[in-house]
Parts: sequence; C-alpha cells; structure tokens
Amino acid sequence: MINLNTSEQNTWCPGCHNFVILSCAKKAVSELINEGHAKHEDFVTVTGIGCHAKLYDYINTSGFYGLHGRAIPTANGITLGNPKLKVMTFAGDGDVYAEGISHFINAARVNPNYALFVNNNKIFALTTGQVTPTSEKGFPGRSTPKGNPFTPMNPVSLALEAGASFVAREYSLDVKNLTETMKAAIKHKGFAYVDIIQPCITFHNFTEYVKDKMYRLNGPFEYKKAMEKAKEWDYSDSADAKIPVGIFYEEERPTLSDLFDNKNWSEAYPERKINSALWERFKV
Amino acid sequence: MINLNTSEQNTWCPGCHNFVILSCAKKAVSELINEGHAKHEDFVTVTGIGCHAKLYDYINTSGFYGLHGRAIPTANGITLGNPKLKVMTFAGDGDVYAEGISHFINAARVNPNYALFVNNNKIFALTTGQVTPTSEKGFPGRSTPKGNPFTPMNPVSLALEAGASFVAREYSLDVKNLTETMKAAIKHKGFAYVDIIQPCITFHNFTEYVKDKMYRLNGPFEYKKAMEKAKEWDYSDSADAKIPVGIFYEEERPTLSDLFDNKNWSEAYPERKINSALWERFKV
Amino acid sequence: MEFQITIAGEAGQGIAKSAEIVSKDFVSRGFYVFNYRDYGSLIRGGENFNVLRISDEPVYSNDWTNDFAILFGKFSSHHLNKMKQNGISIGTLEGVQAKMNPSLIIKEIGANKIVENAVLLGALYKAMGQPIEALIKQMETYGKHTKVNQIAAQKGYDTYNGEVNEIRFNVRKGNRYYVSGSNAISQGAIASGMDLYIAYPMTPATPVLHILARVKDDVRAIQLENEIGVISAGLGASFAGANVMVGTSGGGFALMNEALSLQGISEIPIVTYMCMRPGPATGIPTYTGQGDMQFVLNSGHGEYSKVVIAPGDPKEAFERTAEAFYLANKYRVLSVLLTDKHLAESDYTFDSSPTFRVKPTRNLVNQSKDYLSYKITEDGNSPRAVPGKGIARATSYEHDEMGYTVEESEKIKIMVEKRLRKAKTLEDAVKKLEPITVYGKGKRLVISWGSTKGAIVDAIKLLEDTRFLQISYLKPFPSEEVKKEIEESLDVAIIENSATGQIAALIRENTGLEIKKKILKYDGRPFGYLELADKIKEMFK
Amino acid sequence: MEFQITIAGEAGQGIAKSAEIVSKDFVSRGFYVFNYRDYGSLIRGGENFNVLRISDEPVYSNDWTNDFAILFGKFSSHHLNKMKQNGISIGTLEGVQAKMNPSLIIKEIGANKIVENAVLLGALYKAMGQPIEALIKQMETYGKHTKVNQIAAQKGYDTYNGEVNEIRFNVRKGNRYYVSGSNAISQGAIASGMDLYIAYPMTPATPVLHILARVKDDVRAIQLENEIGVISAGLGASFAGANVMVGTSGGGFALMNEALSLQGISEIPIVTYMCMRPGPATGIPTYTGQGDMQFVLNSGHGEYSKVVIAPGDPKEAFERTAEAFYLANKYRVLSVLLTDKHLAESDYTFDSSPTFRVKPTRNLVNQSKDYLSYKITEDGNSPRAVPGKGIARATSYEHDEMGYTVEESEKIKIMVEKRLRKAKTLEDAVKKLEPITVYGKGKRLVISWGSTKGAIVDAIKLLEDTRFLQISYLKPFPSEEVKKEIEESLDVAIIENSATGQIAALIRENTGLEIKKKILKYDGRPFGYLELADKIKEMFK
Ligand SMILES: Cc1ncc(C[n+]2csc(CCOP(=O)(O)OP(=O)(O)O)c2C)c(N)n1
Ligand SMILES: Cc1ncc(C[n+]2csc(CCOP(=O)(O)OP(=O)(O)O)c2C)c(N)n1
Ligand code: SF4
Ligand code: SF4
Ligand SMILES: [Mg+2]
Ligand SMILES: [Mg+2]
Repeated sequence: MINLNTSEQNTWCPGCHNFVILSCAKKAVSELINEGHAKHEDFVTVTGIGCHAKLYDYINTSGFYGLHGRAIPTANGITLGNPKLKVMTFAGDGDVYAEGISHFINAARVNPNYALFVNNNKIFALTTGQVTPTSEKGFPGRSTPKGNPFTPMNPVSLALEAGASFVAREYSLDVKNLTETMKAAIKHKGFAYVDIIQPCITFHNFTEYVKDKMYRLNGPFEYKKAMEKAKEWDYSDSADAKIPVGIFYEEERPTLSDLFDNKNWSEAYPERKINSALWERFKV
Repeated sequence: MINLNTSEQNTWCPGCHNFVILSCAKKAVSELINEGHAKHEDFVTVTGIGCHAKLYDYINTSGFYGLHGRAIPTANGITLGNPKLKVMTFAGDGDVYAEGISHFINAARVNPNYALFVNNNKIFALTTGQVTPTSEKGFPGRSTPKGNPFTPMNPVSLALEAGASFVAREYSLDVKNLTETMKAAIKHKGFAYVDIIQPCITFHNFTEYVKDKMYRLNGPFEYKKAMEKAKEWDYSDSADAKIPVGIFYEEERPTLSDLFDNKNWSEAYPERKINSALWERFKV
Repeated sequence: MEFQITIAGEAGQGIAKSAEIVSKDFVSRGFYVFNYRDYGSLIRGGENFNVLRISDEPVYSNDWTNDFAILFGKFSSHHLNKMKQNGISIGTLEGVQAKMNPSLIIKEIGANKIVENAVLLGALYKAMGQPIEALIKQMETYGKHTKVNQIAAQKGYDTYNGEVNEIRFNVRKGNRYYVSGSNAISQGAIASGMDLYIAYPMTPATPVLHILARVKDDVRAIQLENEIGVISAGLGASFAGANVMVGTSGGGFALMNEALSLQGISEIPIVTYMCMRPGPATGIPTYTGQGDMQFVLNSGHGEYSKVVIAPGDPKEAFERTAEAFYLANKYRVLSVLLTDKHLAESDYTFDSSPTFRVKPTRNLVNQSKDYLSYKITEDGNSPRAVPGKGIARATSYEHDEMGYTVEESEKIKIMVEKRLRKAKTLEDAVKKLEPITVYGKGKRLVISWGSTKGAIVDAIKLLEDTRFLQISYLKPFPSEEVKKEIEESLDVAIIENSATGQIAALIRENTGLEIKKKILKYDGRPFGYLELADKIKEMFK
Repeated sequence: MEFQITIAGEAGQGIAKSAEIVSKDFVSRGFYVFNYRDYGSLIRGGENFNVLRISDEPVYSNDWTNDFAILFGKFSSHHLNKMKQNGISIGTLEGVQAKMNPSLIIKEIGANKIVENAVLLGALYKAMGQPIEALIKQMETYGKHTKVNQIAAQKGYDTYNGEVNEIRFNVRKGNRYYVSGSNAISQGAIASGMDLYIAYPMTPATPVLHILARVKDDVRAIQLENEIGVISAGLGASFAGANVMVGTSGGGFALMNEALSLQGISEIPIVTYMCMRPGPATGIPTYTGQGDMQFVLNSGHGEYSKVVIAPGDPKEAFERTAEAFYLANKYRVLSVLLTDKHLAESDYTFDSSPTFRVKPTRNLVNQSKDYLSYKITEDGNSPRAVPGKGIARATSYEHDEMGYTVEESEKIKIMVEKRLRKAKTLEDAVKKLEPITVYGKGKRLVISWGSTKGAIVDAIKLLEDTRFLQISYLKPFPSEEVKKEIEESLDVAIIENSATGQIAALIRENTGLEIKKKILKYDGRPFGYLELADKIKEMFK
C-alpha cells in the first residue's frame, strides 16, 4: 500500500477535526489508487491558507499550497495545464466564501474538473477567530465582539444556484460517509463541491449544535429538490434546524478543460521547437 | 428645476441605449428632488469602468468614477462614510458579474443602502466585445471566436439567492418603467439591485431577441415566487424564452451602516481634536 | 526620401482599416512604413487617426506634420495646422485644400456610408500620383465588401481634381515584414513554445488575446473571471507543466501582485505580458506611457528575483519573447515582457528576420524517488519537475527542499540564501543576452528603454556626435555595462515617456551616477522623431 | 542593572499571558521591560515563547541568553543552551536546573491544567527573590480565573526549592507606559481623529482590528469581504468625509495595489497600516522582517506621490500616526504606516508621553458653486470638499479641474503637472517633521529604519564612536539630510531585517552614495542587541 503519511510535525490543536478530515482524505486516495481509478503520482492536493490548509504538509501527494482565497483558480489552472491530474482542493470557509468567493461562483459555472472540499468551521481559525460569511449572526468573533452583525450565507444553495455540477455536505467526524463522498467527488467529472461541517474546537465549537441535527439524504436529487433540501439549513444557529448531509446534486457536463480541449502539454510537446518561421506570417 | 446636464462631449455610439438609461437616471433624480425625497447635493453617482460608466461624466451630481469591478465596494464605503447620501451605483455586467462578483455576493448579504444599476449588455463593450458571464453560450466574442463555451449566469436569481433586499430587472428602452424602478430602487432602504437589459448596438445587439419576449411582472413577490419568476429566463438565447421585467422582490432589513451604527462623520465631528491623553491608557 | 500621411475621422469610420490598406500597399511595393494609431476610449462618436510615415529607408517612428491628409468627420480640424508647406489635405472638412463630398459620390454608386473612406483613399492616391490599381488590389482584404470599396475608390480617384504631388522614388527590393508589437508578441510566444495564454481583457494588452484566440496553431487563449483568477490559473497550469503566458495592463498587473509574490517563493515559471498605458488607475486607457516601470520592477511583496525585459520594437519583441520563456523555465522565475501601447499598437516595417539568442526549453527533469522540488544547489537553481510523474510540490510558505513548511531560523536561512544565489545566477545568465545595445556614434549619450527606441533611432540620425544606449533588461539590471557607457560620455540625458524619468532613478540606484538631464513626455503621446531631435539638441546645447 | 527571562511552552499554555503578568508587575514597580513574543503559525500544539528584558534603565530590545527561564511543554529544550552562566531554568523539561512537577501541584489544589503556568510563575518569583504578593496582585486581571491562578502561584512559590538569584536594584520612580506597537497604532489612530478602521484579518496587522473593535470610543472597526473590498470601501468612506485607516500585511497590501493607484489619481486621503512579515507570499506569517519596503514605496501603477512613514517604536508609532492622518488629509495622499511584526507585537516601556508635530485636520473647505475637485493651484494641492454639501467628484481617469474625463494632450499635461507640483509641496512639508533622527555620537554611522531601532539604540550604547541615523520618512525621502550624515562619517553600514538591504538601494537612488556594508538578518527573527553590537563591531573593524 502507498504510504500517504509525511513526517512533518502536525500543529493542529489536539483534537481538531482536521485530523479526521486528513485521514479520510488519505483513505479516499488510497482506496482510489487500489481500485485502479488513478495512480499515486496523478493526485495533486491544492490548498488555500488557514488551519485546513496545513493538510498540504501532512499528505504525501503532489501539492500546491496556494494563497489565501486562491485555491480554486490555482486548481483551475492545474486542470488546464494537465487535465489528467486528479486534483483535490482543500479550502476554508474564509478562503472560499470571503476572500475567494468570486472564484467559487465562477468555478461553479465553468465546471473545472476537480473536487473542492471546504473545511467549514464558520470562522477564520488560523487568524484566531474572526467571523466569516458562514458564521451565525450574533457570534462574538474577535473583530465583532458585540456579535456578528450579518446573517450567514448558505454556500450549498449558492453553489447550486451558481451551477455546480456536484454538491454535497458532510460532517468532519463521520469518517465513513465523508470518505465515501470524497471518493465520489474526486471521481465526479466536473466541479465537485463538498462543504464539510467542521467545528473548530478552539474558536468556534458548535459540535453540540450540529451533532443531533444532522440527517442523511438519499440523494442526489434533481435540481429543484436538491435546492429545497439545500435550504433546509440556513447555517444559522436556530434551535430547531435540521441539517441534511450527503450528496444534494450531481450532473455531468463538459468541464473547463473539455471546453478548451486542453491537453497534458508537457507530454504532448515534451519540447516545442523555436519556430522562427512564424515571422514569415508578417511578410507583405 | 435642477440642471442635471453636464457640458461634456458624449462619446457613446450614436443610438446607444446608454443614452436612454442616462436620461431615465436624470429624470429619476430630478423627480426625487422635486418630491422632496432628497436634495441635489445628497446624490452621488458611482460607476465602474466600461461604456456604462461614462455616465459619470454626463450627470451633474457628486460622483465617483471607480475602478473596473469596484463600484460596489466603493459605494459600500460611501454609505459607511456618510449614511445620509443617496448613492446610485452604475456598473456593467463585466464589472459586476466578472471582475467584481465577490462584492456583488457580499453586498447582497450585508445590505448596504444604495441602488445598484447594472447596464447589462452581455458583453465587455468598451474593450470591444468579449464575452461576459451573462453572454449566451455560443456567442462569438473576440476572445472566443469559435463561440462562448460557457452557459450564462442568471444574475437575478443569484442576487436573490445571495440575499439582495430589492431585486428588479428592466429594459433600457422602456423609459417609463425604468425611471419608476430607478426611483423605487433609490428609495429602497438597503441594497437595491436592478439588472438593466441593455443591448449593445455595436458589439452585441440582441434588441430583436428581447423585444417581444418581455412581459411585466406584477411584483414584488414573496421570496419563493420571486425566485420562480427569476428563473423564467436564464439569460440564454433560447427562442421560446419569456423575460419578466419589473420588481421581483423587496424586503426591508437593517443596512450595513445601520449594523455598525455609522454616522455622517465629518458633520458629527467637524474636527476631532488630537487626544494625546489616550496615551495614558498605557500607564501601568 | 520619405513622406507622411495622416488619416483622421470618427471612430467607426474605418480609419484604422484605411491606414492598413495604404500601409500594406506601400510595404508590398518595397517601402518602409511606420503606422501610428491614435484613438480615444470610445467605440464610435469620437476621433481616431493614423499617421503613416513612408520611406525608402527604414523608419521606426512618425512626427506630427504631414505631406498628405485625409480629414473627415467632425473632429479632425486640428490636423489642418499640422500640414507641411506644400501638404495636401483632402476631405469633408471646412479648410481642407481639396474638399470632397464622398456622401454624394457614394450615392451615385448606390453604396453605403461605410465606404466613404474608400472614396477618399482613391482621391489620396490621385493626389500622391500613385497607381489606383495598387490600392484596388489591396482592397481585396475587405472580404464581401471588396467590390463596393473598390468601386468607391476608383470613383474617388476619378473625381479628385485637386493638386497632385507625385511620390516618385525608387525603392530597394527585398523582403518586407509589416508587424505590430501585439502581433509580434503573439507569434513570438507561439514560436517560443507557449501552450496557454490566459488573460482578462485590458487595453492595450487585449489585441494579443484576440490574436491568439484566432490562430490555428495548437495553443489556447483563455479568458478567465478576473486578473487574480488569471495569474493564479497561470501558476497552476505552469506547475502542471504547461508553458504559460498571462497578459494585462497596469491595473490588472496591480491585482496580480500577490500571486507574483507567490511566483517568487514557489519558483513556478511564468511569463507575464505587461502592456503599459498612462496611469495612475484607469488613467488614459488608449494612450501610451512608460510610467509603470518602477512599479513592475518592485512588484510583489517580499524579496525574490524576477526578469523584466523591455523590447524596443516588434522584431525585438519577437526575439525577446523567446528569452522571456527561456529564462522563466530555466530559472523558474517570473519574466515580465514590459511594453506599452505605442509598441503594441503601432505597425513597423522590417526587412530581415529575427534571430534568437536562446533555445526553448521546458527544463523538466525526470523525477526519481528522491526528487526535491526545492533542492539546495550551488547556483540556487533547483531542477524542475511536474506532478503526474512523481511528487512535485509548490508552496506559498517558506519551506525546506521537499516543499514542506518551515519556521525554524536555520531552515529559513537556507532557503532564503538559495534564492539569493539564484538571483546571482540569473544576473550572470542575463549578461549573455545582450542586455544593452548602443546605436550610433558620439560623445553624447541618450539613454532609454522600450518603445521610445523608434523615435530615438530615427532622431539621432539627424544629430551629430550622439549615440543611444538602449537598455533591454531592466531586471537584472546591467549595471556595469550601463556605467561604462555613461562614463565614456561627455554629456548624458535620459529619454522616457513618463513624468518623472524613472530610468534615471534606476540607473542611480544601480550605478550611483546621477543623470540630471531628462527628456520626458507625459501626455499619453509618443515622441515624434523630429520633436525629439530638437529636444535632444536643446538638452545638449 | 538588568536581567532577562524567557518563558517558553506550548501554544495554548498561556505563555503570552504569563509574560504580560510578569512584565506589568515589574513595570508597575518602576522597571523598564521589553517583551519579545515568538510564536508559530498555529493555535495549539507548537512552541511559543516570550523574552522579557527587565532593567532599571530604558531598554528597547532583548538578546538571546537568559538569567531566568520557565521551560515547559515538549518544544522548549533548545532554550537550555541559551542560559547565562548562573542562569536558573525552571520547568518540566529534562535538563532544567529546577525541575518541577506542576501537574502534581495543581492536582493537590484541585485545579485545571491551564493554571500550570501560574505554578511556574510562583516558582520563578521565588528564584528571583521577588515578592509573591506582587505577582498575585497582577493576577487579578485573570477575571473569573483569578483565584485559582493566585492559589497556584502561591503553591509554586512555596514548593520551589531550587537556587535563588535575588534581583535587587533600586529603580527610579515615575510614570511608566507599557505598550505594544499594535496598541500604540490603535490608540494613536483614535487620538489622531480616525472615524473608521476597515480591515480583513491578516497577521500581524490583526491585533489592531481586535483592539479597535473593542474600544468604547466613538470609532468603528469593520471587517469586510476581502482586502480589495476594504481599500475600495476605505476610499469611498473617505470621499464621503470620514477619516479612514485600513490595515493589512504584505499579501493584502499586494491586493490593494490597484486601488492605491486609484488613490493617487483621485487624491482621496487615506491612511494604510501596513504591518510586515517575511515574504514572499504567505512566507513566515508570524515572524518579522522588513523585506516589503521597496514594494510599498513603489506600490500602485502610474506616477503619484505618497507618504511612507516607518516609526521605530510604539511611542513613535503613536506620534507618527498623527502625522500620517495629517499629511493624508492635508495633501490628499496615501499615508502608509510601515511597521512589522516585531514592532506590532513587542511591548515596550516608556517613561514619558508622546508629543505631536501636527494638529489633526479634515481639511474640508466649504463648498461654493464654483468648487473644483481638482483645482489647479500653484502648490499642486487642491482644496478638499465632500458630497452632501455640494458637488464633489473623484475619478480613476485622467481629468480636468472639475473631475471630468480628459484625453487631450494639453489637458493631460496640466493635471500631471499639478500632481508633480504636489509631490514637491509634500516633500517640503515632510522636511519639517523631523524625517531623520540621530542617536549617539561618533564618526561611524549605522543607518536603519523601523523596528530595528530598539536593538540599535541598545547596541550603540555598548559601542564607541558609533552613531545611529534613523530614517523615519522613507517617502518623500530626506535625501539631503541623509547625504549630509553619511558624508560626515568615516565609516557607514546599513542595518536591516531583510536579505538584500533595501535601504542601501534607496539611499543610493536618492543620494548616489553606495553603502557596501550591510548588516542583515533574514530568518524571521529580530536582531538581539548584543548580537547586533558584535556585528557592528565586526563590520567596522
Ligand atoms: C490575502 C490574505 N489575506 C489575509 C490573510 C490572513 N489569513 C490567513 S488564514 C486566514 C483565515 C483562514 O480562515 P479559513 O479559510 O476559514 O481557514 P481556517 O483557518 O478556518 O481553517 C486569513 C484571513 C492571508 N494569508 N492572505
Ligand atoms: C482591472 C481591470 N481589468 C480590466 C480592465 C479593462 N476593462 C475596461 S472596461 C472593461 C469591460 C467593461 O465591460 P462592462 O463592465 O460590461 O461594461 P460595458 O463596457 O459593457 O458597459 C474592461 C475589461 C480594467 N479597466 N481594469
Ligand atoms: S484553531 Fe480550530 S481549526 Fe485550527 S487547528 Fe485548532 S481546532 Fe483546528
Ligand atoms: S459599444 Fe455598445 S455599449 Fe458601448 S457605446 Fe457603443 S453601443 Fe453603447
Ligand atoms: Mg474557517
Ligand atoms: Mg457590458
């Protein structure tokens, strides 16, 4: 079996749910390799910046530790540069729903072929606890000590609205389902988005809140039903919420690299020759 | 009556629908002044960059000719700096749905108090004709000569999904309704978004396409109905489309400057004094 | 022997196309044409004009007075006082020497308003004593509108009854290449092995996007959501193994700054085509200027090496594009091709082909188990490999050889010093690529860079004892070479299309030498060569 | 007389809080404390440590060997070889002089793991021969956790049976102010008339956001969607009349570049708090460095003037913040307060209050009908007015006096030249604000800027014949003043927390003088004062 561990010292808080997400990711990759879906060297782990992003250091695949908010466009590029790679993009709620929301909306529409996992702890964790777009109203983040003034965004219904071709939600501690959904997302041909509910045990521990409210969907559904399901929870802290988890929606359509008919360039043209004859195109 | 004309030479293409939008804007402002809703000096016209944005030069109000894609955050700031101003923000589809989409999604959620008019010609016009997120699939823009590979975004349903508190669509040549909706948007307390369908007669003239397909809504509706209506047209060029125009949705909730309890700072504190006594706070 | 034509009218009246037809006709007959294009930030309803300088010797610039002019539309009157003594202006405008009424003429032939320019072109050919057949032949490029344009041109030729000032001089035969900076960059990029061009439209970089989107070669031109999306995707694609160029102008480049810094630490090769216009901010979008130089040189936070190349004309642009790709790949750096609207949108005539100083390379090693993405090497340059064949890592954090995050003092130093050594290696590499060029002879020296080359080369031909030092590599800066040239001169001035003369500051930073004499132009217009010759003379008086 | 304590442990063990308690106790008793904070980019599970240098004379830096140390947690062993000859280390670690078992002790008192540090603090007080009552009193700031911490401290004090090295020296009485750069900037901004602080979290600028979000003063701290949203809103709010500061670090500042350029052409006042960390890109987020200097000086495309101020310590930060607001409003420019993690997150002790060179002003004129947003004036500075009282315009395009778009050559020149004159006016204004400061006496000169001041001031006290030139205004650059100081010196070196020594390049660009001697540190750590004294000595040998 492929060893997906690295020898880097792990600096997540002891007990952080990211440990679980990491081990699910390793499990998913390793099973996909075993199942012959892809080779070890074809996997690329792309991350943004935040606690979640440290995953880059802890998984032994090719990787790109990107900028805060830019995991998505970086991954877009990777699929344009070599459509054969299996890209797993890990990002935070700050990354994707604040800094990089433009790329999220765009990716949902143009359908690049990779899985996007958002480790959604409803907080900027690595910067020690400010509210993000998915933080619930009233939550006292460090930049909003009197309480978050804003209503949270629902990224799942937003993704559906924006055109994502695979939309799911999972919970960080549900190893079995998270692993399965990760595998499904990686296998999906197109933009596969999974919002992973991941309470931050240090700055925003809503484990108790979500724990009993989750129930599993028997999706994927057709679009309208998926949207209805997506609206069942509005990312608030309302006491009687029901939180559906699982796959909301799945559809197959051409990917970004299909649309531009991209190739694995360095393999197709190991060395392009200088073609000074092109100058002749200017001859009058 | 207030003279809202300027003596700047107009450089829109002869026959451009922006002329009509301009005259509706002037009419709206001038009627609002006459109706006592606001004073001339309280109006601020904010724009992005593009053909639409030249409006800044042609309307005699205070104004901020912003950066491409940044009309929204600039306007957010204006309402934070002085919540009493009446801000009209004009932007293009390139501006808002491409470059500045992050600000659009955010503004819909945080509800800054101004009207956003998007002169949507489904094209980057000033840069001579490339596709934008609302261009229909297959349209041969200059950067996509073989046809736009992407499906268009529906900005109206996206705005509703993102939480905009006032959502409308109008047509650039419908002077009466456009003027009325502009007035309603300016009067609305919160983020009032109007997508103005504005065929570009030079680079993307879909006047014929939209002309007979539009019908007027008897909105605003409650959210769900509004969303249904918004989905009636997907911004494609499908032959049997029906294009609803008018107000889809309207709701009142606290604005961005309400939430932070902002003031007209320069009036509240015409000159703050240097308060070196604050240093004493560090005394141990 | 030479003469100059201005063709001016309203945007949308086919001014640029008219200029192209006349230019190509003359070039095809062995002349050298320089074609300057002036247009506002508007689509129709304002003024456009082109200036064609035509000669039997190579010319690389224009000036501001004309032998001939076609003036139509309501905005062109200011050209009336830019006619030479015996110049002939033709058109619809009050005050032209040969007033014509093309709208009447096209009515006669039952044609559309849009061919009015063809009528005036026909008249121009009569006034220049040129064969109308030549013009009519060039008009074949009008596609389905060919016929009507040809008829209109013939009609204009026949109708014209103004003065004639016959152009008659023998031209040498030989190859002629007629090319704009945008075309040269586009084809040069393909020739240099580019796979992907990624951009978001921004004047004056946009033509490269349009050109590359249309070519039949196996490359892709992709427009993405915004400039941050563009540069991020560019780095992603390059990481995956593609040869990538991204393109933009000042505002877009500003937005790319964070990711350019990421280039620095991740050492992913990339070429950026940066085409300047006058700033700050939106500035004067369809005009020209060199005011972004220091901004580009210092772009991206933190300390890292990059390459900034400023070609002086389209032929150089073609050649230097190959160097940009070569250096980017070879040293895993950012190469910026720094040009401006004047270079990008003017057409130049050359009679020879470019030569290359480098061969293209992806510079990929075959990965083995012990491949290290950031291997510590003596020259600071680490071998490059890509995912798909083994493990390759790229990161925005400070890192060790494997690409894992580090925070320890010693480990940080090791990697910072690796990059410092690479900077030195890069400096040495650039020394071999003719980073400076000297034109002419003389004890007086003018120094410049980029698109001002054309006017300077043309101007110093008219001057005595004056040579021109062109700096093609702004980073790494060829300090010794520049210092030597300055110290060998009696009098020195810099020339720049900017308000502050940034090259002087750069020279002083790198050599300690202060150049007080500055010939600057900052109104969005390029230097005319005569205007410039006068200014240089004045400066060295 | 002085001594140094290191308190090291795991993130989440209350290291920073422990340091604060000890510091504040000593400061309250008349000592001077400098508190350096070292932590990784993690929340728990890695190492944190604080270094407290405590003296009866002012001290502004620390060094790397300790008289006392509390070492607990698994990562602290490397501090063991940083003990002075007779130093006393206390803790849980194998190899410390006084090994203790706080987990046993807290079990006895039935307390939580979280008060282990209090036990060790109690022990430290015993080892230092300090009154445990003083410590217990300081612990009142623990809020509801006060009692248990106090008990634990007392227990630690009583249990400790290691060596004692009594600290006993008389301190002068007088006011003592204990303040970090972040605190100084925050309160300084309020004191300077700020209305709004707008930011997106980014280490090490974030503490200012946290502080300002908590204050009771009538100001607002607002977190917006991203840095582009922040700076755009900042300009919008300032246009509407508010006094605005935005804050970020390198990556966020990079994203703001386009809008900074907009500031340049729109001439809307704004202050930017830019707090550096080592780059490129994400770099080493929780450490310190000065490598963004040239990037900041040259930020924003196009040519426009800005102010870049680099305070050297928190007191200067408080004072200079007032100047940043004053200059921004008075001359409608961008003022950058350029600091770094070391200044922002270290605590300094002062015994006097700041003084201000300027008075705050919004610089608003009453609008009349003929108000011109960009009035052409002799000094290039146009009166400022805001919407709501009349017509005010701001634009990203080149424009005329009214703020309408222009493309004509002559009109462009007029406005460019207005801005050039303003640059000159600004230069003159800055000359009056003590842009440089010289410390000490001697023929040898070290030159630096920003947070290195502390270590340098402390170091040159130990050196002969060496003075220190601090440059507080990096832009406009005080060329003459700096030149004079250099020319009056026998030997010169620059000191910078960077890999390339950017201040040397800046000095050469502005004075032509090359400074070859560079004392650099680029491992994310600040200079220790002894380390630095040695390096200076070595350099001047
Ligand atoms: C351009 C930029 N802005 C801000 C930051 C600072 N920053 C680092 S991590 C982070 C928040 C991360 O939050 P999230 O993405 O939710 O990840 P988490 O830490 O919660 O896993 C921020 C704002 C940055 N690195 N870059
Ligand atoms: C940062 C940046 N990128 C690109 C541009 C170039 N640009 C100017 S206008 C424009 C398109 C405008 O399209 P839209 O907003 O739809 O306005 P329209 O011209 O169609 O009214 C673009 C891309 C710019 N000015 N700034
Ligand atoms: S702060 Fe939260 S997200 Fe970050 S490592 Fe700790 S528990 Fe995990
Ligand atoms: S290009 Fe289109 S949008 Fe622009 S002015 Fe012309 S018609 Fe109007
Ligand atoms: Mg988070
Ligand atoms: Mg448009």
